[in-house]
Amino acid sequence: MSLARDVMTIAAVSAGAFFFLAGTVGLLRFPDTLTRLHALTKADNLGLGLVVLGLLPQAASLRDGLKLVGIWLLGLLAGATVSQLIARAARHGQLNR
Amino acid sequence: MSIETVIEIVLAAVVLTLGVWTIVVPETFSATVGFVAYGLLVALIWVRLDAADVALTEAAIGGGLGGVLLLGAAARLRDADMMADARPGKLLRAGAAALSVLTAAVLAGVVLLLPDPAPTLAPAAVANAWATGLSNPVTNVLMAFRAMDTMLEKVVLLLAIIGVWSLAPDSAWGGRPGPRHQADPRGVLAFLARLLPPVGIVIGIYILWTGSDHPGGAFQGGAILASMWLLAIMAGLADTPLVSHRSVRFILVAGPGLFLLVGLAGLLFGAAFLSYPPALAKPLILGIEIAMTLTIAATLGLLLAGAPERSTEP
Amino acid sequence: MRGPSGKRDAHTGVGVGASWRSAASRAAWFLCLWLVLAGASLDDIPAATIAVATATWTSLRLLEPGTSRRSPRAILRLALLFLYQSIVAGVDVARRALDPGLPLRPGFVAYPTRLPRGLRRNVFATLTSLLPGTVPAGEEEAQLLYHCLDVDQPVIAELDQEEAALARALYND
Amino acid sequence: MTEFLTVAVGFILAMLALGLLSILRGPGDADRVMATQLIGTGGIATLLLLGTAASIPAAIDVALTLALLATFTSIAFVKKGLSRFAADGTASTEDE
Repeated sequence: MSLARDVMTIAAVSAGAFFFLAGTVGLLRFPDTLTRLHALTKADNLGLGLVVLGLLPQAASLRDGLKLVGIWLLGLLAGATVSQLIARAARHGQLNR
Repeated sequence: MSIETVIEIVLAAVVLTLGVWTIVVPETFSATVGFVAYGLLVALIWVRLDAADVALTEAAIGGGLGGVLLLGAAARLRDADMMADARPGKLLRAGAAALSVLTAAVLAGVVLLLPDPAPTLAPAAVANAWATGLSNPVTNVLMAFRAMDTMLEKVVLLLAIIGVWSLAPDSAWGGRPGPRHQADPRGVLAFLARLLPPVGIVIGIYILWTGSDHPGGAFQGGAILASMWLLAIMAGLADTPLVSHRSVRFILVAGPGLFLLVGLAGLLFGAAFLSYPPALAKPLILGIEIAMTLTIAATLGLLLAGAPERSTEP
Repeated sequence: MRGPSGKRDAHTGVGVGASWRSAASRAAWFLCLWLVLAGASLDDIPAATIAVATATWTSLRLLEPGTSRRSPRAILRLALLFLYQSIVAGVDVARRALDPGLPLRPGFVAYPTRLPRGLRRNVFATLTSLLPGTVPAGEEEAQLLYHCLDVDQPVIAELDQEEAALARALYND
Repeated sequence: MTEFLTVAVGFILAMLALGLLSILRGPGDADRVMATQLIGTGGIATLLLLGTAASIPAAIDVALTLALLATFTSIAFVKKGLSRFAADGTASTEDE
């Protein structure tokens, strides 16, 4: 049982790390502010979600697991609203001197 | 070299690079964002050093209020930058650099000269935890063993708010701090400000409550509550209160006031100023912490809102 | 996204009864949040009560109870749909970022939405910011402006589909 | 398992550092503000992994606080902080 849980952790956390890598590559390669915003919010949020998923089998209790999921939900809400706020600011360009 | 050491080196290198970048970059705004990012990374270092209480404070202050305060200051400075034409003279800059290098050198020297193992009172603090019935040693030190310092810190917060208010023009004295924020009530910001504060209130009270046995406490909880209040203010959903209002002033003095009263009671009925009777230690400390959380939340929020700007008459 | 997404009875009427019911359902959500954070302990009752009461009061002040009917099954379907979409979105960005050719055709797309300005449109914009290749970048009268990584994708059709799913789940009035 | 999680922490930290370098370069303020969002998600992931790897349960609470406050710097950016310049409605992009 413990082996199965460890395998799941390794698989999901590795996948999460891959999306953090992809997000960073996107930040380095994408041409302008708005496209970089896509790389940041989408890839990193998926990365965080997969890290949380990978840590769930290692959580000491159901409560700890739910707490992890809650943190991910807060992170998703933050990512979704921040991307809208920054996208507006970047589109207006007035803050983009 | 173990993996842990490698990670510590990577973390230290990132934080140092960011620190140097923050100093070197010429633009105020970039330096400010760099500094906020730096603060968040320092929270990671505190966790790595097993100082979760400090990490929580860094995250609560650096992530929320600190960023708002510094970016606001940077926005004001940028408007001032356009008017100011003179850079500071060569002599002044050389002097500042020399002083900074000297300070850094003295600090580095002191760190290198520390005795090994460093003198510590930590075992004593842990051994005496029975006296209060709280199992978080940091809370014990703050609220019992060094209670005088903590009480005076809260008085300092009170003095700070008096200082900020005294900058108000006579016409606005007793009025509302800061501008009335206007944001689209149907925009994204207002949307977030409707969803997040209730969740933040539960989390803030949890951080306060868990502080007696786990990392957390009045300051971190208060900072989270203040952030939520500011979010509603920035989204235009709430207004800052009249500073002349009796209940506002009551909340501002509630924390240090209750602390002082309990301290005086200790002097009258107990062994010394701020000595808690062992049977009542835990409820007394919790009571003070709750009053302090309210005071800290109100004080931090009002400090960020600034001096009263709008008079009592509309 | 905890508070207002409380499950509600399908036959909720408008008026006092509705606002009590909505207060109760929100309080239940905040209580769940507290239990997840602090665990269930008898010593915590005073703190939990204050936390839940304050949070519910604030939540009712900031966000008035809605009147539309909600269908739990459609909400579940919506949640799964967006979970799936956010995975696709992450994979999509990763593919474009790691492709040596950097296949991007960035640009703006205006989507005419039927949702009224305000909370409903906010919820829609926030959910669709998790979709592949789109970030809401502003709104004009009856249009939401999306920035897209690839304007050749059928963005409008997808958004239309999401809007229908959202309306079925939450705004079925 | 601990070793694997520690390696993952190191890897995500390295990605975080690279991302920071590229964003803080700019060119615009909007790019730079994204740095705090990057540290938000990356930092939360690091904290959660670190908390499990080194068994520091309080790391979860630190991550929770970071997640709750992750939006603040960006809000301060669009509102230009609490400065009076945002209040006249011309400077803030939220007022459309």
